[in-house]
Amino acid sequence: MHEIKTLSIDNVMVSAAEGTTVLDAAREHGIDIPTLCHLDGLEDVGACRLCLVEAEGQNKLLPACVTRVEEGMSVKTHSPRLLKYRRMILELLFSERNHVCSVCGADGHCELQTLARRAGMDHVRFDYLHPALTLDATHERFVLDHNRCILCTRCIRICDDVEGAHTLDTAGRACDTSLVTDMADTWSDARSCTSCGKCLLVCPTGALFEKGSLPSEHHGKEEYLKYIVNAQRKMPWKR
Amino acid sequence: MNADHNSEQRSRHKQLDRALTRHQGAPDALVEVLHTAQQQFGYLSKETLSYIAAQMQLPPSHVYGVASYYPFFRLTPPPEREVTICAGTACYVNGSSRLEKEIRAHCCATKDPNDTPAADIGTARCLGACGNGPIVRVNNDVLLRANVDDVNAALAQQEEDAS
Amino acid sequence: MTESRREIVIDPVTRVEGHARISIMFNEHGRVEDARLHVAEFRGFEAICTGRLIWEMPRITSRICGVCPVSHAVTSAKAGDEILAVTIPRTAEQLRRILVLGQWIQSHAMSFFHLSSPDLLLGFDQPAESRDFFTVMRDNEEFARRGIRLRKYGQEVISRLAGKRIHADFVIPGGVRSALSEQNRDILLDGLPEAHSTIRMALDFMKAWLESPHDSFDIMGSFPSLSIGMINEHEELEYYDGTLRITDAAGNIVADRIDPRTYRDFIAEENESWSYMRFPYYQPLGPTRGMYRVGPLARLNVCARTGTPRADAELTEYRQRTAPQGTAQNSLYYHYARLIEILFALERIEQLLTDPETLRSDTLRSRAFSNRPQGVAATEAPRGTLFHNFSAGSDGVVNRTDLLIATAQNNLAMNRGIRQIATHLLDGPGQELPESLLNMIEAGIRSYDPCFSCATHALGRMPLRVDYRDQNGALLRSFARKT
Amino acid sequence: MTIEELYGIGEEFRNKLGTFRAEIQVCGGGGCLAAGADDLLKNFDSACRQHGLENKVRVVATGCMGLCGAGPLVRVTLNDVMYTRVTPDDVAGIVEDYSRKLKRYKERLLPGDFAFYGKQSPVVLEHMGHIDPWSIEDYIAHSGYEALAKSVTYHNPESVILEIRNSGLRGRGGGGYPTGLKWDIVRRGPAGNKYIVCNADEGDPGSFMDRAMLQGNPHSILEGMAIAGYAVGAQQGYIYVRGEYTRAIECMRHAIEEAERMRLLGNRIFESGFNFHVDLRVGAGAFVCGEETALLRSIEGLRGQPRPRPPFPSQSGLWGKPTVVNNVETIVNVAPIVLRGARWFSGVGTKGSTGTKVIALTGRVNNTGLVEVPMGTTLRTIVEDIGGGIVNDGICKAVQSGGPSGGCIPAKHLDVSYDFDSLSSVGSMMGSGGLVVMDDTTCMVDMACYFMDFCRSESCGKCIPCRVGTVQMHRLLDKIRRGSARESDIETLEELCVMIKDTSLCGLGQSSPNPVISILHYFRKEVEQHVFEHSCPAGVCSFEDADPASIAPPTSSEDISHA
Repeated sequence: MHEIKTLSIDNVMVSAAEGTTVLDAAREHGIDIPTLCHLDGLEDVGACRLCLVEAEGQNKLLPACVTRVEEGMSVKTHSPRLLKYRRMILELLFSERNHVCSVCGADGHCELQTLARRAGMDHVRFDYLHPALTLDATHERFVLDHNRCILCTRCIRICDDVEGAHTLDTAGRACDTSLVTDMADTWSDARSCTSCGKCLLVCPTGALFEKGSLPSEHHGKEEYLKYIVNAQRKMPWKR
Repeated sequence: MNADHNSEQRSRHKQLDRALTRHQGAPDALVEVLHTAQQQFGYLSKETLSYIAAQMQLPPSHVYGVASYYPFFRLTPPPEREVTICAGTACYVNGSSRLEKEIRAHCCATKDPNDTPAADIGTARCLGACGNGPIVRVNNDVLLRANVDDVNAALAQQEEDAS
Repeated sequence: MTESRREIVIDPVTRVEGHARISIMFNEHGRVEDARLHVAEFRGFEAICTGRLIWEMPRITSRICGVCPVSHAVTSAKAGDEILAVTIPRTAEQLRRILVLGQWIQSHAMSFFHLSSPDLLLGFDQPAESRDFFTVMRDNEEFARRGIRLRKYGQEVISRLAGKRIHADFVIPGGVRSALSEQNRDILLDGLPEAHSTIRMALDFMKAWLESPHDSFDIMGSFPSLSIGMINEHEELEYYDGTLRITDAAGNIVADRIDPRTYRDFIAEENESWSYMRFPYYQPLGPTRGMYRVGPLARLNVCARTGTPRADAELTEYRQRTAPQGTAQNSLYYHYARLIEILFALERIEQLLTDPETLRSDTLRSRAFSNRPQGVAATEAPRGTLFHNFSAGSDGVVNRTDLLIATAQNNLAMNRGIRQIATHLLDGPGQELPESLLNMIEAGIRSYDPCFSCATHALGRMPLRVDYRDQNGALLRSFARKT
Repeated sequence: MTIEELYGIGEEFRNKLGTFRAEIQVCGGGGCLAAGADDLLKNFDSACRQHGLENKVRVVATGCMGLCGAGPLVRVTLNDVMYTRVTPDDVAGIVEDYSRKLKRYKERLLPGDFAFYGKQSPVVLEHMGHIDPWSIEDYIAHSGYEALAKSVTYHNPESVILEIRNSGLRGRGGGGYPTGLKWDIVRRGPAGNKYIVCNADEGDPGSFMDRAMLQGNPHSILEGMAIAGYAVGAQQGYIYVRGEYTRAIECMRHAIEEAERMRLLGNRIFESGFNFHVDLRVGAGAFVCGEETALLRSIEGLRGQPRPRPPFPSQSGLWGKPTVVNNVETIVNVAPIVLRGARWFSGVGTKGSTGTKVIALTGRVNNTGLVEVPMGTTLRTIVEDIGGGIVNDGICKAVQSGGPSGGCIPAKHLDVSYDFDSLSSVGSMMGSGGLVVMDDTTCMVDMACYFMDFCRSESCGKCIPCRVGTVQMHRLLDKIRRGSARESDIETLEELCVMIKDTSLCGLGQSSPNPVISILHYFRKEVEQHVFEHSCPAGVCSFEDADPASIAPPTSSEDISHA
């Protein structure tokens, strides 16, 4: 049996089973910590750094998505410093590629946009980097728009872990990191792709969407992920 | 000539296959296999990478992702002649960036602007001879405390040796 | 210092998207040689569209303008229909039509009431400080209030259909994204009577204004040009899908039943280094004789009738008042024509809203992928014929974009109008710059309701800068009019 | 192999060496090789044969002798003299000299009291530059593998770890984590496979000590790894070497084969129950693979990207097993500690930083090369005595320690002692031991820009602060360098520094702003001169995009009196 740990999050005493992440414990108690790379059902990578929290007695900020609860822990999730950092991280994301909400088809249904709005990000103080990126619409049904990709790798993880195809991966590195389908050829050439469309369901922005529509037309389906994962892993009907 | 070329290719493939067999069933050997392939072919073409992916039963995107992650791996054929300026800290402090500009301006430029330049000019992180900067590598020759004239002389010398 | 060539530059310091500047060039005799409207508007949209999907075009091109986004969106969607090679469901077409008409109402109402009524009500000579819509509101409260409400009705049409007043993702290649509810239909029908009474009031005002004498009326852009506009198969005023007709100043048909898709065959363009805007002209007649106007004035010139009863009655009266022979050729008549078009729009909207087909929700969109390499479409935007031309690959990615916008098509005529005003007022050596010149030039441009008007004239006052330069281009003196 | 046999091999080799009258040692370090040491070796060989000395003089290529800037270096053991910048023309003179004991050849002779060597106290580099790295016997003849033999034969793992803990040895790769503690965690980890990983992915530009050790004394690394393996209960070790170090890889491969042949690696080492194997893994040029979690992923054949810690590799490392990751220098320190004892080791250096440190001394000093000093030596001693002062009698402006993760220490702090804590107290760090000396020809803004350029292109791309933040920092610095920056850009730069430091995923991202932070702290005036005056005291920056308006407040050139 898992031991129960008691800790405080934003001065609220909460309890959670051993092994629970700080993020889950917080969300269970209605405390919202912003995330981009995290998605229930997928393995966490701790890469987006939005869920960083302060823990008393620790110099380093901890990513809530991979930090396990500990007895007596005292966590702050919304200190002025954290709010400032989150805003800057969002600004950096907006500066990195061509996220122009006004012409983006995901406008209004984009997690990045929502987080920025919530963080009060009314402008970006950094230079926009304007990389010349392409849009791959060669797949019969799906579109991959590198301009809107924030490299959260959710699609890669669902493709690998849930669908088991591993069509998607990251290539290159540093600011030149990009999504690839198979051998970096066009998506239509990616023979490993099963056209299952799960990657579209988990994309937080307008980077992956269905052809013939706008990204905003198939938003809000990520909760299906939980059912798929549950069905695949636990097979509740096979008792 | 053609037959030679083919047999050479075959022997290279054999080397690659040997490396693949040696690491049979060990997905962690990917970086090692890529090293072998690059040694044999000079670079990692998509065909080579696809072959490795198929043989190691790894997803193509994973193989490409790993190969493209490491700067040491070339995904395009290496240039015939290469001038590499060390951009390590020690060389930088000793003026490697100025030297790079000079080399770009005064070396390897052919008289006819339509001709391809005589060599590809690039920089490397650290050539590991930091006591003697700035360092320039002209193909396989390493020049210490290099200047533009040294580079031109080395290029000319190599041209002569080749012909 | 000898009296030399000088150049006066009127430079409204404005927001970048609507930055226009006027310069008047004098020759060495101090006579007006030329007048130019410099539009420093960034024309990057063709580059922005390229590389994007055809389904995104309505959303992207609607960003070209905050006043007429619907026209761009609908035109792009139509071009998209061409690339998908689909015929869109009838309901979708009707909804798109209503949307375009709503756009006409709100844009025309704003042009007339908000922007131009100060000129008409208060006169071109009124000091700029008080020649604005706020003065109109103070002195003619009812007139202003009803004008605002008419514009709001136009916006209401758009938002009841699309869910948002501007930049809504409603039209998409293949059709539209949502149906019109019965409830919203009723709300729109309920607003019609008041809109009709407002337009009646405005028409009465316009006619009264025309009947009173105006000194400078004949020099405010009164010159012959061609007219280009869209008509339907019954030669009626058309705005969404029709053929083009070109008439000359005398009313003769120069060309007729032209498929808008062939616009590049008869419209040529000149690029001038001093403006971002292009200078289109009717190619068979060359750049001088081929100058043409588009928009309300031109549309009423080319059609035989509007096709709706009340607007047709007004059109008949309009023709008697403006040009008993030939066609209307004074730019100030744009204002009058605009009012008739609002009336037409109100009548057409009523017809469309009462058609049960409009309310259907089952078939709104024809779904297809890219089936044709090119799609060209035209609609009548409030300011004139708007052409969108996309080429796309089989993946639906746009690889070539060509947009021909109404304001650009009126460019030659606008320059001609400014020259006319300047020549009239400034000819003669050593002329200083009278305030009324600035006012008249503003009004002259404004009759075309060019796209940048919203940015430059929103408060009816143009922050102006005038540079005097010698023949070498060196600055001699500078006038500034503060906001 | 037993411990007696080991002694026998050493004895035999020493006897063989005794038959030579002298040894001519040619430095085979990276710098000297590049300067033509290979050719020299051949020349010496043939010159000796010419004089019939082939059985009297042993000509040998050794590892790095340290004074890299003056290479090629040649040492003659007869009178223990050293020649610098030796050319093929000198060979005849040197050989002739010694064939007749004339001692006349004074050309290029290094004075015996040369401060460069006088102020050093080599432990790690003790035998390097003296022994033949390609000969395992030579290593054994210099007490090689004795520490391993003693550990396996006489000590239990706990006492080996205790010895390392008591020595106070801290990780030499940059982190400074107590080595004994790390080993202890791994030893206490769940039973089963455990691993020893030697981090030889030397990526700091300006550092070359790992390379020198790999190709100068490879067996010292294998021995240290084997002792570590014995201590923590690991049977497998990996050496992760930079792919660019071709000769080091060859040398290391050869050393592993030799050690296996002599059963110093493999099963039942020294007839005990201890088995230990070492494999070489060749890196492929990613700087971030110096970060331990990234390095482990790379060994696993993946993209070498770091992952959040905890869990630490000592808890969950290679394939999820407890893993020791130690830097080359740390590992090479192990055998001397076992042989001479923790007390000896902790007697060297300072209280918090025991032992010695190998430094790659480069930049604008007269003597550049590889240096080993006791911890606590002042920077001034290193720069002025060992380094021989600034070139062209110039003035030291700053020293940069710790590579792209370290900081720039201004000349006024030259009296600070070189140890873990003192360096961080002045805003820098030891890192792997790179020390770049700068004079007034170095522009600090340009330097900051250089380091950010490095960091942005070496970012792995996984976390956003590092991936994009470093790019934006580089842009801001480049703007300052080009003269298009505003005052607010300095503020933004400072905010970015703090943010990247606090939020990046791995140590590399977290430390990437360090050079900039230190430059903004110590050289703020110079930065401001760039921004406000468009002047660069070092004369490096060209202000290509300088906008005069950004200096003075904009004034209207127009008369608007008619307003």
